Order: sequence, then structure tokens, then C-alpha cells
Amino acid sequence: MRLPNMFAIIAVVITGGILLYGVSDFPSFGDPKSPANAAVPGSESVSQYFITKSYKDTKVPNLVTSVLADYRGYDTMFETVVIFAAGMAIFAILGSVGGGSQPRVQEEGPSFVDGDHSRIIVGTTCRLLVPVIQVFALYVIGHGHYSPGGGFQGGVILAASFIIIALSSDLDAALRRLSEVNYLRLACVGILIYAGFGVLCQVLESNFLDYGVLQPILLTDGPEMARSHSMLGVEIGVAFTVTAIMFAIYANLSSRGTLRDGL
Amino acid sequence: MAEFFEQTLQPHFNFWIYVILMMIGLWALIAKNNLIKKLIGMSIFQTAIILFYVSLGVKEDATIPILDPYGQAEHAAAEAEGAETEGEKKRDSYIGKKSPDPDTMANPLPHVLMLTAIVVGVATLGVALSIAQMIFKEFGSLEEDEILEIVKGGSVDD
Amino acid sequence: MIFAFDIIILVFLVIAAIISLSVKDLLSASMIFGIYGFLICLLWAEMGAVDVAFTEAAVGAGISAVLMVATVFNTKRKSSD
Amino acid sequence: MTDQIPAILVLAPLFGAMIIGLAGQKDHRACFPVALVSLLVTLFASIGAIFTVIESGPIDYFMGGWEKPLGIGIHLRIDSLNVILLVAIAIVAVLVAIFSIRRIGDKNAEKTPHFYSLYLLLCVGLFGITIAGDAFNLFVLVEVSSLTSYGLIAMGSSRRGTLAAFNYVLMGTVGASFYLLGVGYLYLMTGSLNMQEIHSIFVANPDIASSKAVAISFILILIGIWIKMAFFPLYGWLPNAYSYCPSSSACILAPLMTKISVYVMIRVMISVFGLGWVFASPGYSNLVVWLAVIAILAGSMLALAQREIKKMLCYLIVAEVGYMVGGAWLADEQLWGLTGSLYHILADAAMTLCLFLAAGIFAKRFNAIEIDDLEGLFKKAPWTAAGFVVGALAMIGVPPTCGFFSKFYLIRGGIEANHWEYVIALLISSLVNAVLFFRIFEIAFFGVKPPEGHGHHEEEEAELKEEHHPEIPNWTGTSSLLVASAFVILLGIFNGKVVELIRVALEDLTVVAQRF
Repeated sequence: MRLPNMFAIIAVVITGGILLYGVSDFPSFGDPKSPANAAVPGSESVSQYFITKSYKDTKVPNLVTSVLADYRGYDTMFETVVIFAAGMAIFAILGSVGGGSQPRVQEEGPSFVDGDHSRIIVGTTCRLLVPVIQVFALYVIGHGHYSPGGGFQGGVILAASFIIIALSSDLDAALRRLSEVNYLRLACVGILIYAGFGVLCQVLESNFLDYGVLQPILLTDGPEMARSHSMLGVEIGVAFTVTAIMFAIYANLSSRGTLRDGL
Repeated sequence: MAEFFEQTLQPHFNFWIYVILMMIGLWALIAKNNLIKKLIGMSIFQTAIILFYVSLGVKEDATIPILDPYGQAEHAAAEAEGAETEGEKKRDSYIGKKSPDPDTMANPLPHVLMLTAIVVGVATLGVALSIAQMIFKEFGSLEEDEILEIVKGGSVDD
Repeated sequence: MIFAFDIIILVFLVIAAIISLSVKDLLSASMIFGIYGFLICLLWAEMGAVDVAFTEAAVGAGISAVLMVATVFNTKRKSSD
Repeated sequence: MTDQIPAILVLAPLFGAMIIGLAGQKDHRACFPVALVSLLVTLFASIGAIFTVIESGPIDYFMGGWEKPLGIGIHLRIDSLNVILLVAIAIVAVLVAIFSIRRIGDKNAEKTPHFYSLYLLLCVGLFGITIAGDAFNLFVLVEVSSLTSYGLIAMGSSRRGTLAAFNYVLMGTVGASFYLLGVGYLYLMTGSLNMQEIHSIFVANPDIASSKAVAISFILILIGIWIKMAFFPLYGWLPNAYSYCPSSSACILAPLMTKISVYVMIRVMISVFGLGWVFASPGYSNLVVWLAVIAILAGSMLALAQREIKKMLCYLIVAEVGYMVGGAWLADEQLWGLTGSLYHILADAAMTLCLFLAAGIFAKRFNAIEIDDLEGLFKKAPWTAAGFVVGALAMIGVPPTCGFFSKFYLIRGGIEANHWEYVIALLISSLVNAVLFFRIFEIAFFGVKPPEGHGHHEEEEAELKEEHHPEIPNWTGTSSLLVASAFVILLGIFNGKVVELIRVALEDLTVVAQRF
């Protein structure tokens, strides 16, 4: 047996042993009164607060959305920043492979000429599919308050529609719709929208991301609706960044950073 | 055996599986030779942790953490009684007055945390894959032992 | 949450993880990793975490697998282990 | 305005990064001024924070205004413990930005905006980690800083750099995941993510605090942070990652990343678990101190065996991490060990910055990668040499520099805690540093070359050497090096004031956070 294998087995056995040792101490699975779900005596339960009060605070029925975009909105902003940083890191790493930012020679569009029948079928089907996917993605972004979904999921689906274009015809066809300069801009604008909502709250003399004070700007009745609408705003910001960066990561990985040819 | 199953395994079954998955991931991370395999191991490792977190928020017989915003159930019931206007009134005042029972709804907080963790996972995977492509371009191989040999030999030109 | 369902998915999950790590063809490994992602998405839907399940369906079964396939196409398909 | 300081600290570099992303693509000249301005804003904000904290106590900031009950929103906290660190991060960030002005620009010009936005996002992550009061938020920001540092390390085009970066990604992800798992265990047992809240739950419910799951959560968090800080058995990724990456990246990562992890460890020990809980059984703290002793000795010995300047410095970092972890775990009655280790975070940041800046300038201007290449360089570049000497003397521990005083406090802690092995390891490591650096001085001043040739790894050198421009004297680099060395000396001279601040912080925290 190779040396790393022995080491791996020892490490895995030790770690697994420690973890399993701890498992026996856990509250049972599915217990509604466990400390995570209810509370330990003497403190107020955070999760019960979310379930019982968050609709009053934000008027958003999907508790996950309201916790994600409002109570823990600061985390979500940095989640978006993580995506952006990953995109930037990938551009920086793969950019050195083939000079990614050299001006590309604009070739003719994908030619569905004779002889390549399978491509015509795939290309046409995907072309029909893309608008449906995009409309669904917009629905997911906009309807995140009432059903599962939100900026991140919708953004990934929107990016998937561009990836389908790239897969079915070629990368250039997708890059013509969302070019290198534009996806970078879109990503920055997304985070700026998110942080902009937060800073707007600071300008109105409250804490960062305290959407309630945006009521006079958003012309809503009551700070709760202001929170609800601002959440939609930041979700759109998240969707911008995620769409742009997810597509950009695919475009760079599939073309080794050259942004030509693709798969 | 049955007793062991009832008392030890069943209440913590998810937690046992999370440990097993995590150890599979960790083992692949250390022992696998191929870099892509290592990355698959890394992803499994991360999903195991997400499994742990989501298992925390599960409650027996609980529903998903989305409220019924328009009180559709009540609305339908009221409609069946023929009192539509009253049903609408009910819809407006739903939840505003009566807050839901926390035991009937899954804990939303671990879900929120894990959304972030999934995003972090895919971002890390993307960066790692791009580095793997760079390594393949530089060394012409994705096998760790071959790469280490090339590094030690210092024989391949740039 | 149904306990039997839970156990079945978890067992399949472990099997999928082991297979995706032991297949020597990296393209198959990536696809089985996609299956793993989909199973885990199912598991989360079953545990009541719909938002997480949605994200995992989009990311784990979708984007992650696509990124891996893209890398495998640009590098090498065969793996020594 | 002062109550918004925590938000400004993370937002200024964040907006800077976005503006660079938007405008930098068109005009690369816009990148540097934007980066500098946003870093200067954070520098002023952190200096403002120091005055506010001294005058009116800790600054609590609740994101989104969700204050009550504690833990529903995200809590940021600047207290007297982390405020000094904020200033240190801001100063290092500004100095390295000035150092990097010409370096990135000349070789990979098209990567300039990427470099600067990653750089600023790294600063966002570091500031965020320092002020985080929420255990999960800490994880997210650790990931922000990790992902940017993967990018910064892998963006150099050296072959071994990419390999090192890959290992770093794997190790870093495992570390962060272990931390996340530990936080999950804490959440499972307490139902909260806010550090203060978790601590008060432990104080109120001793049975929870003494459960197996909490002990394991502490172990998991500790392992995660140790991987991130390259503590002894887990240091494998660090030397290659930091020595094969571009010098600008090394200069920001080496002084800050490991030290911030040490700070996170101390923060978790003090404000989440409480020192009374952590030091309850002396067996564990003895074990960690012994690990630290091995780390110090191993780091020093491995440094002695290196021929490349940067790699040698990297192994010295491993030894220094041993100093800090050992000091934090000494558990002496008066907490001098912890004081020394907090002071050493600052001191080590300053002197590592000095040495890495100097090594970067040598590599850039004179192509000096190996120690032997330094021959006679001190005459050609006297100012850079002066900075290097100051950093080296601090590393050895010569009196007016900060290195001496940090060792003084650490040794005092070691003696009071009766950990003589730690004291001896510190002294041996100082001796090794002296041998190392005097050998370098000898070569660099008098040009005495050791007899053995170094022809056999020409190829390796060729790949490591960055494109060099001897005709450009690189004033920006030298000036930031000189400022850094001034800080090394100033920190030493004013050690009394800094240590007083740290003691006040520890007293404040131990009033709330100790011995239950």
C-alpha cells in the first residue's frame, strides 16, 4: 500500500472516530425541541423568532428569503462577493494561458449549413428552449418572496440559458449576447446594487442594510413593505452578479481562458 | 439488534451518514491521485457538512418554511361556506394576528446558512478547476505522482 | 419527512459517492457526481429545505457538473484511479 | 459618523474593487488611485475607531438594525482587542499597495485590474474577519479572503506556483469546512450563532458547556483555524504557496493571513468558549504548547536548510506561528503569554512585511532569488538593505526593535507558566535566526560566497526569476519598505503603550468572559 493511502486511512479513521463519538451526544434527529430548533433555557430562540415574527417584520412569506436577504443580508452580500472574487480569480489565473483580453477576431455566426443535420436539430431545439428558460429564471428571481427561489437560483438558471447557447452552437454565439466586457460590468453592477441599497440606508441615518428607512423613497405603506421591496432589489443585484460570473466561469473554463471555440 | 437500531441508529441516522460521507470525501482528498478526483472528494466533503446542517433544522412532521401568505386554506373554507367577503377579510388579517406554531415549520436558519455554503462551494470548485487546467497546461498531466516527479526532476522545459 | 425515504436516499447517496470516486473515466465520474448532486437535492426537498434543494438542483446537479465536464474535455479523460 | 465605522471599514474597499472592475478594464491607470484612496479611507476609519474605542468603549454595530434578541441579525464588534489589528491591517495594505504600483503593471499589464480588485477584496475579507461578531459571518469572510488569496497566488505564471496554489485550495477548503462544522456543532448545542450569545449560554448552562459535542466543536474549530494559519503538523501548503507567488501577493498575504488566523483563534478562545473553559484541563494546553515547541524548532531548522530567500522566510513564518500559538496557550495566571502573543501578531506583521518587501525588491531589481545571489547587493541598494537589516534584527530580537519586546513578553509568560521547554525553544529559534541572518549579512556586505556552486538549478531559477528592470530604482517599493521598517522600530519603542492597550483589552474581556 502506498504511503499516502496509509496516512489517509489513519487520518480518516481518527477524524471519523472523533465525529462519531460526538454524535451520541446529539439531540435526536427531527426533534422540534432541540436547542437548534427551540432554545436552551434562559435565551430566546432565534429560529422561533424567525418563524413567528418575520412575517410581521418584513411581509415576506418565504422565511428563507426574508432571513437571507434581510436578517442575514450582510452574509448574503459577501456570498455574492465570494462569487465575484471567484470569477476575478479565474480570470486572473486563466487569463495568462492565452491572452484572454486580446481583441477577438469576429468570425461569422454559427453556420447551420448542409451536412451537419444533428447540429441543426440541437441548435434549433435549444434556441426554442432558451426564451422559456429565461422567462422561468425571471419568474424565480421575482417570485422568491412567495415560493422557493430568489436571486441566486434565478441567476444560475439565467446563466444556464447562456451556457446552453454556448453548448448547442458555440461559445462565440453566447459571447455575442453577453460579451466579456459586459459580463464583468454586469457582475460589478450587481454588487453595487446590493451595497447601494445598504449605503442608501446609511445615508438616511440608519445602519447598513436597514431597509425599513427606505420607506419614503420606495413610497410604500409602512416600513415592512419597504423591507419587502428592497429585498426584491437586492435579489436582482444578486441575480446580476451570479448570472454574469457563472457564465463567465463556464466560458473561461471551457475555452482554457481564450474565450474562443469553447467545447 | 432491533434495539440498537431503534435507540442508537434511528435517532441519529442522518448524522451517521454525514460522518460516512465526510470520511469518503476526506479519504478521496488525501489518497486519490488524480486532481479531478480530489476535487470530487472535496465537493463530497462539503456536501456532507451541508447535510449535517440541514439535518439540524428538521422537525418531525413539519412543513416547509414558507407561510401561506393569502391564507388560501382558510379562504377556500370560507368560500365553501359562501362568505366570500369574510374570507377576504380573513386573508388580509392572516398571520398579522395569528402567528404560526414554530413546531410545525422547519427551521429556516440552517437553510439560509447552507445556501451561502453551497455558493461558496461552487465558487471554490470553479477556482480549483481553473488551477487544475493551468496545471495540465504546465505539466501535461493531472496525476499527482507524475507531476511531483516532473517537479523533482526539473527536466521539462517551460 | 418520511424516515424510509430518508434512509433509501442516504444509502443511494453513499453508493453514488463511492462510484463517482472509483470510476476511472473522468467524464463518467463527473456525470455520476451530477447524479450525486441530484440525489442530495432530492434529500433536501424531502427534509423540507426547499430553497436549498432548488439551489442544489441548479448548482450541484447543473453548474458544478458542467464545469467539471468542461475541464475534463480540456484536459484528460483517463484517470489512474 | 463614528458609529458607522464598522460598515465603512468593509465597504470602502468593496466599492473600490467594484469601481476597479467597472472602470479598470478600459483604463488600467485608474486602478491604482482608486485602490489607494479606498485603502486610505479604511486607514482613517480604523484610526478613528481607535480613538472612539479608547474614549467610549466598544463599538457594536447591528446589520440591518436587528438588535434584539441578540443573534437574529449580524453583529459587528470593534473592541480594544481588535482595534489595534485593524490599524495594522490598514497600514500593511496601504504600504503593499504602494509597493505594488509598478510591479504588476509591467509584466502582465492586462491583469492589473484583476490584481487590484482581488487585492481590495482580500482587504475586505481581512477587515470583516477582524470585526465579525457572528460565528457564521466569520466563515463567509474567511472564504472571501481565501478565494482572493487563491487567485493572488495562482495568478503568477510560475509552474510550481500553480501546483502550490492547488494544494492551498484543497487545504484551505478543508480548514474552512472544519471551522464550519465546528460552528454547526455549536449551533446544534446552543441554538445561536452570535459569539456573545453562545458564550452567555455556556455561562448560564454549565451542563451544555461540558458536553462532548461542545468539546468536539472546539477541536474542529481549532483544527480548521490551524490549517488556515499553518500551525505545525498542518503547515505543508504554506512555504510553496508563499514563495512561488508574485511578490506583491506574497507581501500582502505573508504578513496578514496567518496572523489574522491567530487572532481568530484567540478571539474564539476568549469570546466564544471563555478562557476558563479552554484552560480547564491543563493536559490539553500542555499538549498545544508542546506542539508549538515542535513547530518553532521544526520551522527554524527547515529555514536553516533553505537556499532561497523567500522560502527561508516562509519557514520562519511557520516558526513564528508556533510562537504565537504557544504564547496564547501558556495559560499563566497573569496572561502574559497571551499578551505577548497578541503583541507578536503586530510585531510579526511589521517585520514579515519588512523582510518580504525587501526580498521582493531584491528579486525584482537584481534577480536575487537565492541567498548567494545577494552578494554585494547591500552596496548597490543601501536603502533596501537598511530595511532588510531592520527586519532581520527584529526577527532575531535585537532590543530597540519590536521583535525583542514580543519575545520578552512571551518568555515572561513561559517562565510564569513554568513552560521551560517553550522558553528554550524561543531562545534556540532566536539563535537560529541570528545564524541565518548574519550569514546573509556576510554574503551581502562582504560578498563571501560559499564554495559550492549553484549551477545545477539554473533552470529552476530561470522560471522563478521575475522580469527585472535594474534601470528603474523602484522608489515606491523602497519608500514603503522604509516606512515599514520605521514601524518595526516605532512599535518597539512604544511597546509600553501598545501592551497597555492589550492589557486593558484583556482585562475588559476577562471581566465579561472568564472563569465561570
